[in-house]
Amino acid sequence: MSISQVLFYFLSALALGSALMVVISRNPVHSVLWLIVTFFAISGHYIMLNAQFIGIVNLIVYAGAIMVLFLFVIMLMNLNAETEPQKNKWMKFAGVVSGGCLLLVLVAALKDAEVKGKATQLVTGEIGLIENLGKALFTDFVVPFEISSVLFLSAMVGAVVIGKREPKEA
Amino acid sequence: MNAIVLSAVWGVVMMFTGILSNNKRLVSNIGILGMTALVVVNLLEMSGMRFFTVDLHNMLWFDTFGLLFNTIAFVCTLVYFLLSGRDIERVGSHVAEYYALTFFVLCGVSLASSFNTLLMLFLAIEIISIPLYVLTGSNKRNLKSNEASLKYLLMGSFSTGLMLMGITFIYGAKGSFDMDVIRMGSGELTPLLGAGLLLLMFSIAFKVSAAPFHFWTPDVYDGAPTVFTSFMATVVKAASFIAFIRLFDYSFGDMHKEWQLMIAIITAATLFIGNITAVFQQSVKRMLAYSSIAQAGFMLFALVAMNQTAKEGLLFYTAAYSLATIGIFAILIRMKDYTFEGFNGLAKYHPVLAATNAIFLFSLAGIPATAGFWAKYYMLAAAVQQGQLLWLVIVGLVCAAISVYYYFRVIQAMYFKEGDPQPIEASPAFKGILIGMAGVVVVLGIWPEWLIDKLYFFF
Amino acid sequence: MKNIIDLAWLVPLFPLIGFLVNGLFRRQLTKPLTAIVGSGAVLASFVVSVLIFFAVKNGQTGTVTLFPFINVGELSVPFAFQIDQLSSLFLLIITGVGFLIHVYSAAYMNSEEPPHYARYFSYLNLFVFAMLLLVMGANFVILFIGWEGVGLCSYLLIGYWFRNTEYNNAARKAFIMNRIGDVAFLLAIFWMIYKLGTVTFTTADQKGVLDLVAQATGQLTTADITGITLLLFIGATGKSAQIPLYTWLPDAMAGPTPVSALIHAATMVTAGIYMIARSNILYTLAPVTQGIVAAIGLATAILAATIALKQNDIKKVLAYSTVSQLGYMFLGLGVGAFTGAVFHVMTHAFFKALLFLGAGSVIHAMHHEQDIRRMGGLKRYLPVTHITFLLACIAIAGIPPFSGFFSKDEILAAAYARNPVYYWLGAATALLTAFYMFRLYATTFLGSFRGTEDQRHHLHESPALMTIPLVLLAVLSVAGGWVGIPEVLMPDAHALEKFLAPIFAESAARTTPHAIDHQTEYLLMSITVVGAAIAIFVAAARYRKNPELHEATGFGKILANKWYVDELYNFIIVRPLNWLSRFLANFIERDVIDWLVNGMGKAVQYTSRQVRLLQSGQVGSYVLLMVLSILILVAVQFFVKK
Amino acid sequence: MIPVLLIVIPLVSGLIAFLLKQERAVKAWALLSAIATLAVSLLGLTVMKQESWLQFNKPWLPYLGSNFHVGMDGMAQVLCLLTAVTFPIIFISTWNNSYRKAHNFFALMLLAQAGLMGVFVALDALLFYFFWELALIPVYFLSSQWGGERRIAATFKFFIYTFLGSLFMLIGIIYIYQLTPGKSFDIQAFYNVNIHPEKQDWLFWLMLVAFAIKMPIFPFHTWQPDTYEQSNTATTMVLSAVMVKMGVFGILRWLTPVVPHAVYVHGDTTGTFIVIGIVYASLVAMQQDDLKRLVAYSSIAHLGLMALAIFVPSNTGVHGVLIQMFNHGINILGLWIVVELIERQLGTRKMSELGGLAQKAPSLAVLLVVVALANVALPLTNAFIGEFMMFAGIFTSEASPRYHYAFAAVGMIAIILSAVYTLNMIQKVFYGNTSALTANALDIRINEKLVLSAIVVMIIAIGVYPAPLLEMTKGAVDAIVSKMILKQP
Amino acid sequence: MNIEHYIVLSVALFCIGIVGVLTRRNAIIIFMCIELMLNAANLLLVAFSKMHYAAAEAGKAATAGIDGQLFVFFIMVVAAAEVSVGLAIIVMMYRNVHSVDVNFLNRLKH
Repeated sequence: MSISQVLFYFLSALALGSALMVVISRNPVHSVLWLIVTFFAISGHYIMLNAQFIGIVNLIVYAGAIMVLFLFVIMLMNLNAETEPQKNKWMKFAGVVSGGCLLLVLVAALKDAEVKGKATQLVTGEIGLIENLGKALFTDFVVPFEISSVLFLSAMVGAVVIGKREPKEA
Repeated sequence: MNAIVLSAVWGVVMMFTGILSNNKRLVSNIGILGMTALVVVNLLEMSGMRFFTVDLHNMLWFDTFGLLFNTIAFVCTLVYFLLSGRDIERVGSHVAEYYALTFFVLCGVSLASSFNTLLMLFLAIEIISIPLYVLTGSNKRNLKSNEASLKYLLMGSFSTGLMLMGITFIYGAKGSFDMDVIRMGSGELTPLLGAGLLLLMFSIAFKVSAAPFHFWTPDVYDGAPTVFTSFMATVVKAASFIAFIRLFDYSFGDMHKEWQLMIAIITAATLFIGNITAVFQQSVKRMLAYSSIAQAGFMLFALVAMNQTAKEGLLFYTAAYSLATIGIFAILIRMKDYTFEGFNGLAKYHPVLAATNAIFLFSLAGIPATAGFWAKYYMLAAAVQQGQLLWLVIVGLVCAAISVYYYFRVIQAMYFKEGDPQPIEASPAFKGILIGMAGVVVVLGIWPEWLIDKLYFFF
Repeated sequence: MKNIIDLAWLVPLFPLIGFLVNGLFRRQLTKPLTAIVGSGAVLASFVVSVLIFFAVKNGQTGTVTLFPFINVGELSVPFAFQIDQLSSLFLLIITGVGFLIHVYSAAYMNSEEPPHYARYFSYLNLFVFAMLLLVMGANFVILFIGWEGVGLCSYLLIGYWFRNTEYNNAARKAFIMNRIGDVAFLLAIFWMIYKLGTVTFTTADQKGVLDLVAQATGQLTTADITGITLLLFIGATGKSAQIPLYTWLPDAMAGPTPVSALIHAATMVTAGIYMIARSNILYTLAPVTQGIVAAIGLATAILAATIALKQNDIKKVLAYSTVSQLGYMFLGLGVGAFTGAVFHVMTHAFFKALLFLGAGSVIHAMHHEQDIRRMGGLKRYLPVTHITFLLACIAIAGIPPFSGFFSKDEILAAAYARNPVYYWLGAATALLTAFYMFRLYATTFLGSFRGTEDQRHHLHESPALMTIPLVLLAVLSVAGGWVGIPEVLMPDAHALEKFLAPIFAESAARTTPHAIDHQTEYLLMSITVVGAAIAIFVAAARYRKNPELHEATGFGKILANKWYVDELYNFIIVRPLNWLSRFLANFIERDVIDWLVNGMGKAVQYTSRQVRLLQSGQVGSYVLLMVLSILILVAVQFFVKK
Repeated sequence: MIPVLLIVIPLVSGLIAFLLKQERAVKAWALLSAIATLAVSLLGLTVMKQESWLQFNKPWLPYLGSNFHVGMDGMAQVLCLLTAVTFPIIFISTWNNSYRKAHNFFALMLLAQAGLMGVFVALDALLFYFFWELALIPVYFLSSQWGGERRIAATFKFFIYTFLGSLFMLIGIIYIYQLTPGKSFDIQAFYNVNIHPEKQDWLFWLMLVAFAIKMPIFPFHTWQPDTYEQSNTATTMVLSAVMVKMGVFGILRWLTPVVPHAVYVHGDTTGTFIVIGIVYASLVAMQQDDLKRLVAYSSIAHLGLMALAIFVPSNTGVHGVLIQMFNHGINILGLWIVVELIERQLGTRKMSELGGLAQKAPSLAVLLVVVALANVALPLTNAFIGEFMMFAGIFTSEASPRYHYAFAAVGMIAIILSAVYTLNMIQKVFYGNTSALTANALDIRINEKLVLSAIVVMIIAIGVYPAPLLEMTKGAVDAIVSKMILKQP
Repeated sequence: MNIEHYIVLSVALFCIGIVGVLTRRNAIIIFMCIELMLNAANLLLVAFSKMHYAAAEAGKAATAGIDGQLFVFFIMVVAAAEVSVGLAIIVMMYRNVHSVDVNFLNRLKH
């Protein structure tokens, strides 16, 4: 077993474990923290795949910005374990079982995937580098890039509309 | 391209209008102006006049089908603005932002009708969805609105997750997001491709509110401010359908046989759930939500059949359905009581509203001499033409008959029951537009080719 | 005057005009005018009929086609009249007797209000019209038109006093029972159309039904002929009141008495005999049917005669007597004595009309009292009525040289020739006939008056308008039989047989005559005559002194209750049918079919109520359902579909 | 041009009628329009009976292969005449009725007439379907808005029922359209497409449902008594006199010639059902107390007979059907007028509450009796001709060599039963003694007398001299029959 | 590493996300679980991107697979936008009802 394999399994286990903890943790703050751990593990995978840019962006945007945002909101609301009423046991059970079944079904369906046996290039490969990506982004992908600005704009407007307090009389 | 750019730009214009002016009417009028401009530039593009020549890298591809749909969507929205502009002003204090968001949605709509890569599809769907989450929740003090917004957000994001996973699988199988590439060499549905296709199908089924992914629809349509429900249920849903058929026709059309059964099951379920559940509703608004699911069921016939008739029909269906629904909502918005009883005796006090409403309902029910008949005709014809799955056609028929039940309940209430007079604000212009729409519905009901011809011979 | 036959359409036209005039202007016309129009129309017909008769006697026969009636690809039915010996004879009877009865009615119905009086006459004229169509029709369809038409008039006239529910019921019963027969008749017509493509009796090019049958071209098998004749016969049992469809006739006495005389004695009820006589060749070729006809006729004759023994309503007695005599006629038809049957129709028309009119006169005098137990001794008060009634009774009893003797004798002789059992039963019936007729006569006219004082006070002979027809009919009843004096009594004197010979020629050619020697015939005659005479004396003697005033008991009760046939029919047909109808209307219709249809709607509603619960309002369950659906759909796609 | 006028006159005048607010004006207008239509219809029968006048074909939806193709053959002539005759009769006979929102009422009536005319003259399947549905809508409004207490529910049942049926037909039409060589909805294309026998099978059932519901054929009939009972009488007249004929017409025009093989193969099965239905409806009719329901069930039996004559076909039988459609329309109109008169005057339709009307309303009684006799198909009334021919046709049909006797014989039970319930009705309503309700009844008014007399005259005239009617339909019958399979090949 | 490892890993993460959505009632947690689902997709996309790159490198297209990684970038963009709107909505709801329990609001049903 090569080092990359070891790393792979370690990161995978970490990702899965912490993802599970996200779901299991009663305290929302813990969930957020576990999610951040998951993101770190995933970023590890990215790095291992030599997708450095994505790995870094993942850390900065997700773990750094989005999760912090979540954390802020949770703190703002002062949520803790007790504030979340527990779901009906049967619902939980059903949720877990159906999620598990879905996993089984998908894995069973994909076990003979047409790409089976193809290797992913680890560690090497240039495409994940910021230079290549940047070039592509501003040449071939400039249209979606511009379009995504509309998305941002609308999200911004939306957040303002929702977030701003209504005047009294409304 | 004209439309995409202009709608995005006009969204920004609307934002600034909001900053610069507090006059709601002015905002509305600018919105209407923008909408008119949008229609015009889109028509210009149809006639070959493109303002922007950008290297799109094959990410967008404009054809008559998409452009004609855009025209339909924009015209519907224009009518919607004209009819319900007043009511948008009443939702909250951010009128300009509502208009801006609507324009952004329209940008997404035009993307949805012209994407040529899964990336653009994804963006289009998101550009449509995100403003809608906001619009749904725009009545901030109203708990129903809040609830609807939250539900929509959570389930919408969930379906985004599904879609992304689906896109990923397809990417894994094909190595590209480009629809032309995906299309090449297809024939057999391999596991990865199959899983991706299914997940994509489910997520778009969610967007078009097809059962069993429809659960958000009744609650969201019910909870959202009625004006926005009108928009969501018509233009937006139609756009999702266009995206649906565009994707599945261009990319997966060759392996239609492989997934036909899936879509048939979904269609049957949608028809069943939509129609059956609508029967019991007490609120017309909620009934219309279920009716929109039911209508989606009929539109799904286009995907089941997947032939030229189906595509033409879908286009026609979107027009017929949107016009009628916008009309009904425009009237509904101004009513106090959304229950069926609220419509009692409407014909006596507001004959014009009742008559136009009746025509719209006829159209939804698919009565001949209204556009709705041809819509259903095309769908059924496409399915029959396709030759298989006649059981589905029969299910469709039975459901169409059931749909008459709940649509005609409104008519019964309006015409055959006694009710108290209620003040409904209806200016002559409002009535005039309604009559005009009803006229269009009838004209389309008698000469459907007038619209469908445009697909082939524009100018 | 060259060819009166071409003017044959005048015959039905006059009554039709009379009907229209009286019917449309019933409020404007005065009673005398109404009576003149009504009677005059029939008189005019009679005149034309007489002319036609003589033309026919001179050998002029033929068909008159008025216009195409039903003329489509495969079927051509012209509206045409056939004038030949048979129809011309019937024309005479119908218009002649009809005219007398119209005249009689003018007085008899005088107490009615003008509009109703006019209604009465218009119905009567309509009846004559329909009856004329029946006998003049040149094909089975026109015959059928008349056939149903007379049924309709019978219905209208029985229910003439429409305020009385009983009468209405009687009318309805008559119509419906007739209809049952009519349906069989129609089926026979269709059968002919099916096999022969025509319903015309005879045509110039020998393509009519009767021609084709006579030519035996092979289009009709024996089974076909038997089937057709049986169906026709069922039709005849309805119209001519034979078993099993006879029960309407006694009830039909609810109508005004002249109506009973005209329709339910003289003319309409003999339509069946006419029809079978008309299609005699068919019957000759269907021996099985003939046997059935004879048997049914005989059975009806006996059954009705026994019932008549114990009836106390003057008209009911006559009604059963009519049924019985009709049975005789069918016996005649069944044994191949077609002439005899027609002959009996004729004589029966005379004396039975007379009997009814006489009874009418009595009823008139008794102020609508019909129960003979409350009469008696009317001889003194109603001399003309009495004499004519007596003559008629003798005639029907079959005492020579009254008309009834000759016709009855001819039938009985033929019956003996075919099968002596027929004869003995027939003779017994004749005996019964004599008995109950004289029971009636004696109870009514002899003895002492048993009615109320009030009735006695008002007793008076009927007006001349009523008695003149009585007298004329009496003359006919006495002398009418002389046209058919049998060979044994006076050689070559059977004018009627010669006259009708062309009609029955084909049948005659196909039957080997069962000639019975003169001695036997004398013996048979004397047996019946002596028997009848004894019966007359016994009856007259017995009932002059001791009329039956009490309810019958024992076997008599069964007879008085008409063998309980009505009850039987009620039990096996009417009640089950009603039950079935109620079951269908109340259960199948409402609780099965409509329940199913409404159930669909309800099921949709119910499903709706259940399915909407899926929409629980909770995101969690929505997502769960979505995931489950994904699970199922993916599983189907990947693992089930293949 | 004639068929176009027949559609356009009522259509346009109907739309105008919406705008007339005065009741008298709108009544007069409607009557005027109806009479104009009748005049045009008569013109088409007499002066302008050349093909060029009776045919009209202009592109409508060229891309779909559908034309605005209307034309009249004998069958269409008869039914258009019936439609054209019906409406003036309705308007005159109900002249004294006053309606809430009369302008709407008469406008809808005229629109219904336009739709019905369209159904009968359409020679293009899509156009046919279009009118088929369009005729339904005004009638839906008419009977929902003006009628008995349960009218809304009853009409709704009727509407959904027939709507479902016609959707099935639509599928059938579309399917056949797919099979036509040039993708055309034209009737000739439909006639010329040779459909594989197996496909004919289910196409037959699919399309039959629509017609069966409309006629209605047992067991699809339960909407009818309810609807007739609950609708206002004018609408009931439209429904029963003309609208149910759409079913018969549809079968003759669009079913038998298109899927002859299936019609032949399933003739016995269908025939059995129909024959059961005939007897069934007659038996049920015997139990009805409500006049409208009685007439409704009687109508089911009569229509069933027409259907039987089609499914156990022969030239004579089909010819009978064609003229019987007209006759039945006339007769039932007469019955309805009487029912309407009784109901309006006495406020009830229950036979058990009536009686003795003949004393009070002799003219009415006489006229009703004639109409009722036509209802039982007495000779010399129009119905006799039709029923005689139909039964003769059924009996002689070689399409059902085994059962034709039985079909005719069992079917004829209905003739007896019809006498039972019809006479029962006459007796209960008109004879006997007056009841509390009828004691003060009045006789009919002049306008009612006029229309009833007109009906009676028609009944008798056709009954005595049917030749013109037979002649008129001859060509159509031959055309229809030539496309059917009449005997085992 | 062979691609199927990544597939299994991603699918597992995806399903964990789904289970989270199914079992939790806190809107924020649910939202986070959805983010987890998105990240599963991202991971797989990158893996595929590298797989395609590896497969294509033997050939000529040196940029094969780059679109996969760019897609991930766009997903992040969208996710960020979605989160901003989403959290705004959740906060709005919290302001109104002082709860983030998704089951708390269920006026809209049936």
